[in-house]
Amino acid sequence: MDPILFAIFAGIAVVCGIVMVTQRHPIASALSLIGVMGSLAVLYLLLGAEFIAAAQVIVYAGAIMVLFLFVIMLLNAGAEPKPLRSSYLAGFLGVPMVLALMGLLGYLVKRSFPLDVTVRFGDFTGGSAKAVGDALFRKYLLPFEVTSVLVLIAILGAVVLARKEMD
Amino acid sequence: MNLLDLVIFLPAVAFLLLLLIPAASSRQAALALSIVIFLASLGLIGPVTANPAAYSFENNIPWIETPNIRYHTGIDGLSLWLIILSTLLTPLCVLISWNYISHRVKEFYAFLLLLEFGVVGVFAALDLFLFYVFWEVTLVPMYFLIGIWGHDRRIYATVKFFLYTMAGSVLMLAAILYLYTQGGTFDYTVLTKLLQEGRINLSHNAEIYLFLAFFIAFAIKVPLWPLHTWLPDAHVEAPTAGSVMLASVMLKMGCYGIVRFCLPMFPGAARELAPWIAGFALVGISVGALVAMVQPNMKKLVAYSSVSHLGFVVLGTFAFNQQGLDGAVYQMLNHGVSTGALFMLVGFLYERQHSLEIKAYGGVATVAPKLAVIFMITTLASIGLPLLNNFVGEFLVLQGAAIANFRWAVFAALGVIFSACYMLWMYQRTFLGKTPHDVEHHVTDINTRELVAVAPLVILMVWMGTAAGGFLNPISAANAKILEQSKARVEMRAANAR
Amino acid sequence: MPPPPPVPLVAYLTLSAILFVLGVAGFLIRKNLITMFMSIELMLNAVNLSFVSFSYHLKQTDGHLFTFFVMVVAAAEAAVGLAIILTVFKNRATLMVDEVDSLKL
Amino acid sequence: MDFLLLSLIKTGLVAFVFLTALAYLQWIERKVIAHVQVRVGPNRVGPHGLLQPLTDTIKLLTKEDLIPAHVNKFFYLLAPVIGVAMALISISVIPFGPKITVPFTSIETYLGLTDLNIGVLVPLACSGIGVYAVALAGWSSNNKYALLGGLRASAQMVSYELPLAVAIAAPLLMHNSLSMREIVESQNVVKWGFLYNWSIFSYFGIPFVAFIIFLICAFAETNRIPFDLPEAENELVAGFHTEYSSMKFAAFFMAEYANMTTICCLAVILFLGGWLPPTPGLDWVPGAVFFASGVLMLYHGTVNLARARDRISLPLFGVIFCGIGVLHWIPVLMPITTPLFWFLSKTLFLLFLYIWVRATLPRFRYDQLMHFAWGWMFPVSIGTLFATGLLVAVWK
Amino acid sequence: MHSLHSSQSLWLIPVLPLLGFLINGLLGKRLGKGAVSLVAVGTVAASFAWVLKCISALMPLEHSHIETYGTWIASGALNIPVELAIDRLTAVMLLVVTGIGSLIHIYATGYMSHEEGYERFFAYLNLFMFFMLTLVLANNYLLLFVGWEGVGLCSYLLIGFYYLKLSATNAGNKAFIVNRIGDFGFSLAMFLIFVHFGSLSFPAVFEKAKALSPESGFGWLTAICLLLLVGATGKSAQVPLYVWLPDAMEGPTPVSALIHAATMVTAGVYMVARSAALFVNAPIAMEVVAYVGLITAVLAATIGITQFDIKKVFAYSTVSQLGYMFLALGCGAFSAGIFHVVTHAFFKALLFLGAGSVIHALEGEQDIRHMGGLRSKIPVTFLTLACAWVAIAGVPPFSGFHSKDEILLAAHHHHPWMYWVGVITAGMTAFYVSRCMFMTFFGEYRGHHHPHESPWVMTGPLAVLAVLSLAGGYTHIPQFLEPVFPLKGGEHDSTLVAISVAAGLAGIALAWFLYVLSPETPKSIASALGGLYRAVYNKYYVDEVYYGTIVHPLVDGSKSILWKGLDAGIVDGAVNGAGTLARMIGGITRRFQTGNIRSYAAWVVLGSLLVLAAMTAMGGSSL
Repeated sequence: MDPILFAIFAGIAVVCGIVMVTQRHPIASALSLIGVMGSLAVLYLLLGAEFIAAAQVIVYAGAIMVLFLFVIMLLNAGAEPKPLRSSYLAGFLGVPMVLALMGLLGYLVKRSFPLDVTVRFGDFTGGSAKAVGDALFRKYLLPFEVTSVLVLIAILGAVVLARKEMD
Repeated sequence: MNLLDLVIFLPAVAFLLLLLIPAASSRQAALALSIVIFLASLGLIGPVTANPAAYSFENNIPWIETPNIRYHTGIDGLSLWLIILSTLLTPLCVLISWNYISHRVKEFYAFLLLLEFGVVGVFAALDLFLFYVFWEVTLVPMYFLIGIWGHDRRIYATVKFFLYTMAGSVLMLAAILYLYTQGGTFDYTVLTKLLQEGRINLSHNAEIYLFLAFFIAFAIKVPLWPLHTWLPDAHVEAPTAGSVMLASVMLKMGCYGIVRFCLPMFPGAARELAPWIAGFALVGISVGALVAMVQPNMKKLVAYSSVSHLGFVVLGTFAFNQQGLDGAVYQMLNHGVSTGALFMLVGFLYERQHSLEIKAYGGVATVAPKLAVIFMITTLASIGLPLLNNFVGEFLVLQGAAIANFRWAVFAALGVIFSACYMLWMYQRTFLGKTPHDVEHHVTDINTRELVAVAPLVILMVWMGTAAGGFLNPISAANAKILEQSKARVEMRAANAR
Repeated sequence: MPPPPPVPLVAYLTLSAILFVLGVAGFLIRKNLITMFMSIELMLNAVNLSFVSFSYHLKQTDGHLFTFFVMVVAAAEAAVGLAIILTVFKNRATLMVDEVDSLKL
Repeated sequence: MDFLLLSLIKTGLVAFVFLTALAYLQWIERKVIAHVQVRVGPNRVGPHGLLQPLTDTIKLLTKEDLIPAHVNKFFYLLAPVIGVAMALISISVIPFGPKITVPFTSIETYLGLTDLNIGVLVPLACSGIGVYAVALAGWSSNNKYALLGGLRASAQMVSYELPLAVAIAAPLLMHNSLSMREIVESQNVVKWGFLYNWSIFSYFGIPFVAFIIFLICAFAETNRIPFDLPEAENELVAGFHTEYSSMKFAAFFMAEYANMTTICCLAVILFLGGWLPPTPGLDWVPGAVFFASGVLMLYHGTVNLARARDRISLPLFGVIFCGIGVLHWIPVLMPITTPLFWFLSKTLFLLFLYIWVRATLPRFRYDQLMHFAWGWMFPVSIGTLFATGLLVAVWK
Repeated sequence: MHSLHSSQSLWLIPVLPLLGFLINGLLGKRLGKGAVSLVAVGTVAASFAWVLKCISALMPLEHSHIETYGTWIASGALNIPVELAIDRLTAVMLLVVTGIGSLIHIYATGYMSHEEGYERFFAYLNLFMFFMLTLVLANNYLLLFVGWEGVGLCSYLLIGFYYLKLSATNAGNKAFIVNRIGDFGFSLAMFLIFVHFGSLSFPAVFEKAKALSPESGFGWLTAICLLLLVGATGKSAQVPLYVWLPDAMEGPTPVSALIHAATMVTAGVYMVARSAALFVNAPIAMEVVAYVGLITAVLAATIGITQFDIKKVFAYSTVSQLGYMFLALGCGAFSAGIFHVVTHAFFKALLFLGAGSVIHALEGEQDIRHMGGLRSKIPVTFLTLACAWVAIAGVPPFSGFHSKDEILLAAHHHHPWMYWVGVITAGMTAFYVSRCMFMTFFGEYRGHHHPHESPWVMTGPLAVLAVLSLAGGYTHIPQFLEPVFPLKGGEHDSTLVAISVAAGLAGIALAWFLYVLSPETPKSIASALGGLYRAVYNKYYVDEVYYGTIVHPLVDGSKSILWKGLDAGIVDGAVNGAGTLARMIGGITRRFQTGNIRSYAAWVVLGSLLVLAAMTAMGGSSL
């Protein structure tokens, strides 16, 4: 089962990722990104990360991306216009750079792990809500609190910015 | 949590409180809070004077685990009066800004108290990193005090002030970090001990560089000639309270740093470079005084006089004897009191006539006799008249310098002559003579609030000039320890070299 | 039916790398502020996948925690970032990043 | 038995029952509202209009599938799919009863499709994704009413999801689990000798506040009156689904009712003790209820006939109900039927509440709606959470 | 030197006037003139009484009586106690200061009665008394320095008493600053004393100094003495620092009498005499003292001849007489110097007070060319002034004769040529005082005021001082001072005495001839001398030279070189230059900051690519 599920959802993720990057319309990009996130959630499940998978869907797909979508709709953002002239930077530097990055990362990953290190569903049960919660409120209590403050600040910041926007 | 922590953190609490309460009552609140802080700080005197050579109110708890940064505070005879001076001046600054500051009142007082927080912390910190933190904390409120409530060229002045100080303190930070890599701790007392016992073995050059890194940071703050050019600009542009705090307290941070850190930690380098530093100090004394003599602007004049006076402090410090060091520390306090008062008085004049040019005044004594008397006393204190505070400090510094190298005393004493010239000329041109019509029209005598603000300083001038012992003895004891430490280290190195 | 060979960890990591690079490419290619923002989210997701994979590999929960924090921070970032984008749009009536190249209006 | 096969059977069963129930929910709604408004309601197709849902379905299925020219076709089509998919997925984690042994076999299974140890999060996640359906529908329709409706709906759903989630957190804290089954099991404690420890009965009724919040948010979450601003007819025609017709419209419709049902199930599990009866010793009640209603129908169908055409249907139903009642008394079946009865009856009561409210309350204004979410629901839910947390910490 | 006597509360002597200062200074405005004068005169008189009481109680005062009141400054080895001491030298000075001080205070209540700032004046005057008494009573150099600086301050304040007048405030500043130059020397001397003796206390220092053998060359002891001399020249208006004293006459006349004639200016003499133990072992310094004294005496006398302002004449006379005292000190005749201090205090105070009376009578007129014939109009003033006249001219047997005689004898003993120069100076002194007297009181009245005699509060002190001037020579000060300064065995040569007396009489006679008999002659002589006369009349242009060579270069140099050039130009220029440099670099690197986020992103990617490549190449990052 695992390899099939992996193949399916990895495929979806990659395709959606490519679509996200190549589509001109932000709504299309957003939807593809949601696709990526959804398939990643499934992969998380395969990796034994149930809680993160749920959080991925709820937080990323359910909240953050809604926000994106909402803003896109609010601004009624249309498709990007086709560039009048193609950027030299993108052509001569960008593409090779991205390819090189991919190559390097792939190489590093390959070099770091042999192929016989495998993933088997159910081998790792440390991803339950209980385990994550334990770690979150014991080991990572301070980061958690700090993050909550950060979120509070972000909320305030967003409110302030939005208010400014109103008048 | 002891009284010292209270004195350190009350200003911070007061700062937050001031931000919370409505602007209309911030003056009263700032006054009340700062007076409370001052009264609390008076409680420090007893225990410290009982045992001035050791650290009282010591508090040593971990602050940050890795790297090993500790909240280590404590005061001895050296820092005691500086803290008291800081806490005393804050309420006075609140008073003198009562009408002077009319916009963003709340923020002004909040920054004033934040400044107090930083300054008290600087004088109390015994952990190098903590010290650095407080050192930088002071920078922020002063930046805003000058930048928001200053005069026309305030932006230029603040930027200059900020960059100068930052340049120095970054050097210091580098040195602190280097010491950490060597000693594994930021704790000043531990580091000093390690250095003394030779467990941190600095090479000759390393010691020189470390010393210079610290010293330049402090020298900028002092400021030692030729690193002083930020000072006149900052003073001229600052609001009165800013000038007072800057001159009376912040400059002392530099002097204090030299005595507290440079001497005990790097005595060899200090001794080696002493002739150079004394040379700069002497140039500062004379050049500061001579340049002050030709200033058309009162605040600039006082600022240059500060350069001159603080040259004495540095000179005394690098005389490496009891008299010189005692005089230097005493001179810090004196300068705080008398120059602070001078800035206040100049501020009073500015509030009336809205000019800092000496030309704009004349014959003020006729219309404002009380102001004239107080200004006279302050002037006399500033030029080192016996029975007023500066004399004791100057005398000890010069005596110390004479013991170290008689030529230093000769050149330094020349500065004393010049100080009489510029102060008396300013006084004459401002207060004496016939009263021009606009002065008569604008300038009124000092009012009760202003009198209350400046009276403590005048009283201190006489008190410190006549009953010097009470102030000097704790300082002397603390200095004796510092000298002994640095001497022991030098002797040990010499023995090692043999 | 013999069970298919298990999935190597490298596959997850490579997927993560691919997504990350796609995010980078998107950030470089796209001109729409919102899309660029989304590219960043994609990169974050790719990294999260790595975290979770490593967490699996090391049999420790910590990777999940990092992912969790990344999510929270991403949420905060989205809130502020989108508010900024709104303001930018309000002031310039465009979302094209090439036209938003000075801090002053 | 093979896990896969069992799952397939269960899924098929649930899907059939659920979809049918959805169709009849519509009928129930119309009927109830009609009676509230002293009307008769659908009664032409079949006895008491019982076949109305069937005809409606046929009509929608056979209607011409119209796609307006100005829409963004891909998203326009995608939206209802997302909506109905997400609505249906949620039901998969809802447990309807305890672990049972299938009669006459040795197969042990749970009543319910699956149980995840993050079960509670699944409906939340699905409702989160469900927002896209509304938003995309509104946007892709290229119609200002639709867009406004979509925006309103998504904003509203996002806003109310927050207090909803926080309200859910209260029972989670109490029962120390995210698995729905465990939550119900942990309520399976008899308190004071006569009362099952439903969440809303414990901790001085503070969870009851959470329950109320949950219910209100559920109304908003499903865009039901009084929070049905996104489809307010007098303002926005039909809101986000203005441009939808035939089966695509049916999909939205179905999604709405599926969501309602799921969320009611969730409420029952989290707050009302799931399949547990109120007090112990009520095992005879299910059968009695059905039998009594069967007898009542027989009485009305034979002795006290109200309308002529009920002559056949009422006795028929009376017999069936009596039969069901008897089924409930068969000891072998009792472990299955009794929990199911309690679960479904509670769910139905909540659904009735939905309909009741719809028939009674007027609509909010949109700013009131948002203000209500952020200004009232959110703080109150946070307060409830705090109070619960405090109590839990003190008690345990 | 333990005192055999119980505590005498010496501190009361200076503190009483300080009390007066505080009362008048703080409450003066509310007290009214009567109370102010009562407080001012009362405290000084009480102080005088206390001095008398102490001295009588301590007689014969063979040794110094020391009282300690705690520590002022303590720092390491340096310990400065607040210590007052009284010995015979101090006793003499105390009597002069408090006695004459009391008289002048009384006089001033009359003289100042119509002035603005009456209470201010007396507050200053009392403060002066405090500092002067501190100076005299001090038992260590630092405390002496306190008084030294303090009297300088009071002098400054009182010279600038008429602060609306620019010339007065200028004169005040000049006095203070010139004194500061002197103090510069004094303080350096103090530092050297501490360095070499390890103490600043008189007994300790002198004890050690006595143990030293006289320095043959220029050693540190000589340096100390010369530096002390610099201090003394400042305070006592000797060459080259005498220039402030004539200007100091801008102050009210009682001030000139008290501070700039009788007491403060003699502080230098007192200090040198006090430090005699040091000086005797530094022959070169002694020689310099003598030369300074002599040069000052002659120079000032010549200038005095040409002045027309009555107070200026007396001021130069003071300078000249102070020169005499220094001559005495330099010749080792310390007691003679002090003797002259005392007699000079009597007659010079009287001269000034008399001049004040004249000025008072003429409502502020000070130019003797506008006086004349006042003899009959203000007879009491004339008579008392005449007493001072004969005293200063050295007419036996009046006071000036005795002390001057001692000095000249000592000078003859030291270097005979000094005696002859001294005699000539004595003649000049007699001449210019006589000139002044004749022009003021004889001949016809040339002014247009209506002279009136002063009230009794002014004439009373004049009378007392007149008696003292006449009889003061018989106080036998040198003999009294014998425990402090052993008498020198110089034989009393009556020839030398006769010559000096003759010189004095000749001076008077010449003045009688020139200013009474033929008043036109002086002008012709003056025009005949031409440039020389103008030079003398303009005080040898010393002020101008000082301004030209020291003050102006210093001010201009400070302004153009130090301030605008060094400070604003080089130092600040360097700072601003650093700023400009940073700006320039920023201007270049700014070009990378296009504001286009995507280009930044590209740079970031490039950077991370490089980092990754480096990691790969170094073989790191295996997990």
